[in-house]
Amino acid sequence: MADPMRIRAQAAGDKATIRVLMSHEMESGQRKDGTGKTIPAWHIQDVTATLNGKTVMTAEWGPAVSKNPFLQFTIKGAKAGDKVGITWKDNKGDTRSDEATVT
Amino acid sequence: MQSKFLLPLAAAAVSFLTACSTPLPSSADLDKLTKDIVARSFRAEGQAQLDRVNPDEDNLLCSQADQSGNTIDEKLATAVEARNMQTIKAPVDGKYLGDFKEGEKIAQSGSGKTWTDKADAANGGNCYNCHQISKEELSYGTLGPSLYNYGKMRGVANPNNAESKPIVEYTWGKINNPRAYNACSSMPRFGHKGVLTEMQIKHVMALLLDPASPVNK
Amino acid sequence: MQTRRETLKHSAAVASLLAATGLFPQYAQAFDKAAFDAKTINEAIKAMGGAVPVESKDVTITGPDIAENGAVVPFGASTSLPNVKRVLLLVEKNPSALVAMFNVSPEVDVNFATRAKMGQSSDVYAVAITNDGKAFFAKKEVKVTLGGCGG
Amino acid sequence: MKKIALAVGLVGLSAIAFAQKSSTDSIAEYRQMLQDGNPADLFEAKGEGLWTQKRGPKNASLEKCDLGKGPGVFKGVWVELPRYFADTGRVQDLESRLLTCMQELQGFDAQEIAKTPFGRGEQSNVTALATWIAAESKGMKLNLPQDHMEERKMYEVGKRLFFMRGGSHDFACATCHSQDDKRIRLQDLPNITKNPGAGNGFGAWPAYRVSNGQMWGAQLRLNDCYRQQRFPYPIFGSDATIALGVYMGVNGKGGATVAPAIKR
Repeated sequence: MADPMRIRAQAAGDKATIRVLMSHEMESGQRKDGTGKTIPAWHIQDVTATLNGKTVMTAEWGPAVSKNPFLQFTIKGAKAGDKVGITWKDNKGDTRSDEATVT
Repeated sequence: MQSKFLLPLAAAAVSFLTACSTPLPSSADLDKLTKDIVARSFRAEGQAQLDRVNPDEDNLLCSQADQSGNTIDEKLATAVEARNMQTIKAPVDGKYLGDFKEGEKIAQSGSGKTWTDKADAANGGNCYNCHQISKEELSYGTLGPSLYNYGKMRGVANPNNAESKPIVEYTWGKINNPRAYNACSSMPRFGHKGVLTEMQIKHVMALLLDPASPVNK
Repeated sequence: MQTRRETLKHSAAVASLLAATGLFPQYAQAFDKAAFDAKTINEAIKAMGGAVPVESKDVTITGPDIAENGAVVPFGASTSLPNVKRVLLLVEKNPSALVAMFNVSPEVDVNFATRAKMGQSSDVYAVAITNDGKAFFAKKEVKVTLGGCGG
Repeated sequence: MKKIALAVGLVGLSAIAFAQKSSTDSIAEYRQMLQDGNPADLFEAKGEGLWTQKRGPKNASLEKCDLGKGPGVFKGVWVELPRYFADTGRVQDLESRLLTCMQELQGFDAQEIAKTPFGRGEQSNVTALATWIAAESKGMKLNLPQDHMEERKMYEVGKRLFFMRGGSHDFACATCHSQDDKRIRLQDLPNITKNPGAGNGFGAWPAYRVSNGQMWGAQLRLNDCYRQQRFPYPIFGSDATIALGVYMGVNGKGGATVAPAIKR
């Protein structure tokens, strides 16, 4: 199973800044292995962010997002104590969900 | 069981005896200890064989000087330069310059001779690691002097001219074996140590000296 | 200084990048036309009608002028435009240009940051797509350097 | 018309600003942009988990591991490593000491782990542990002990190794790391013979390498230096690597650590 994400959710005023690090190879599909065979693309495809269970953002990613991806965005109206959830799914169907509390 | 991560009690006991206010061993003893440690700390991998941690006389002398913070003794330097000078051979066909475009590729490449490089693959020159060369490449090192306008600044209008001969020959020698000119130069001895082939050195020569090369624009 | 012609070129570039993602059928036709040589770009842009992506100061792309390594290049894409549905990050010279697409909801600011791989120096675009299908973009040129010992 | 003139003026200005900004400034800006969100965090979290997790043939945690300040102490240990350990009779760095603990407490075969390629199997766990332990000393000042004779001898050996020219290219560590304000390509080269270079350089690893997306401990950092130096392969945790660690760390005394850093 994939390693956990690191999610930081910090409230400032009436918004919260969310910073996420995900543990993923993000293989580009452009590289070749030692025998000259192309290493197939393996990357996070879908990202969903929730605030207290309600979806606030979705994203679609290609293989050009860097390895161990970083994502930052801002949720309006989020305050300390709220729960921010992030779920990703990759093109092999592997998925990972983690949650953080806004501080 | 032989394991240096485990507890060899005897070794621990010995160490206690040598602890505290005892003065350090002599420099020669520390040199010997270093040699022993090198012998057990490296293993051969790929083309990087153990002979590479067995430095030649030139390197031994320069390492000692570097470590002491002094420059190498003048007499020794002359001897080092003289014996390195003898390794420099003029090109077999008398032609010093190749293709500057090829030279640029060699200058860009930092590969070659590491344990992850294939022994039969062409080596790079690593030139941009230490030198500015063409103006277009922003990513250049500063360990060596800038080589931008190398030929132009030295007035090389035609590398085949008689008046260009001294600078052409010096440049050839410098790339082949820089320690013929500076006993403890940091630059690799590209020809002498077989890092670059004669043909590759010609290409690098063209990069530096061909008036048509971007270096001399 | 950016000439009108260059602006049009960029619009065409964005249109073709959008089309290449396959996500926006409305740009597919524009892509085909934009693929013509420079002489016909003006006509191609005209033919795009409302679908012409417009460079806009209300869209912002942040990123480094020079990336020390193409494997990780940080970018931010944001806009102050209203009614934005999606924000795209595109690297023109990547094998597939679309890096990431963010679907916006009223609960989030239209301001996203992530990191992209870049195979070589390239123009990078942030494109905001509004609810009515219009596209506005900002462009940034990023130089990718070769670092380290290179071995 | 006026509007256009103004716009042109602005474009002109920014073009000049760009031209005046040196590549070095731009690179500094790039590095700054990466500071927030260092993927080393992911490895740090993993390492923290591994410390308390019961693992290995003995199904034990590492909570009794002595990294130099007594069993179980992990805060502040890293800025005093490498140091002499009486139980093994050796000067050890963080990674080789972790192997001792994994063998003694958890029953792993330290030799086996030492032979495992970086990033694989238990080696990747050692890196994660080292990342977390280094992070627990973040901002503290390097303060390697030099009281024990073995520690002082290792400093002297490290110094000799640092200046040892060899390999196909005649490179020594000192070729790149004994002068101020030099760079290789666009990367600044710390002068490791003194501070601030020694503290900045030594105090930055483990670091996340963006070029390959890997977490590198000090052992791998040195390993790759030797690879680029065209030397043969330094054995994991060997005395040569530890002596160099002592030399760099002692030279860096008083330098504040930034590990785990993010590097090119």
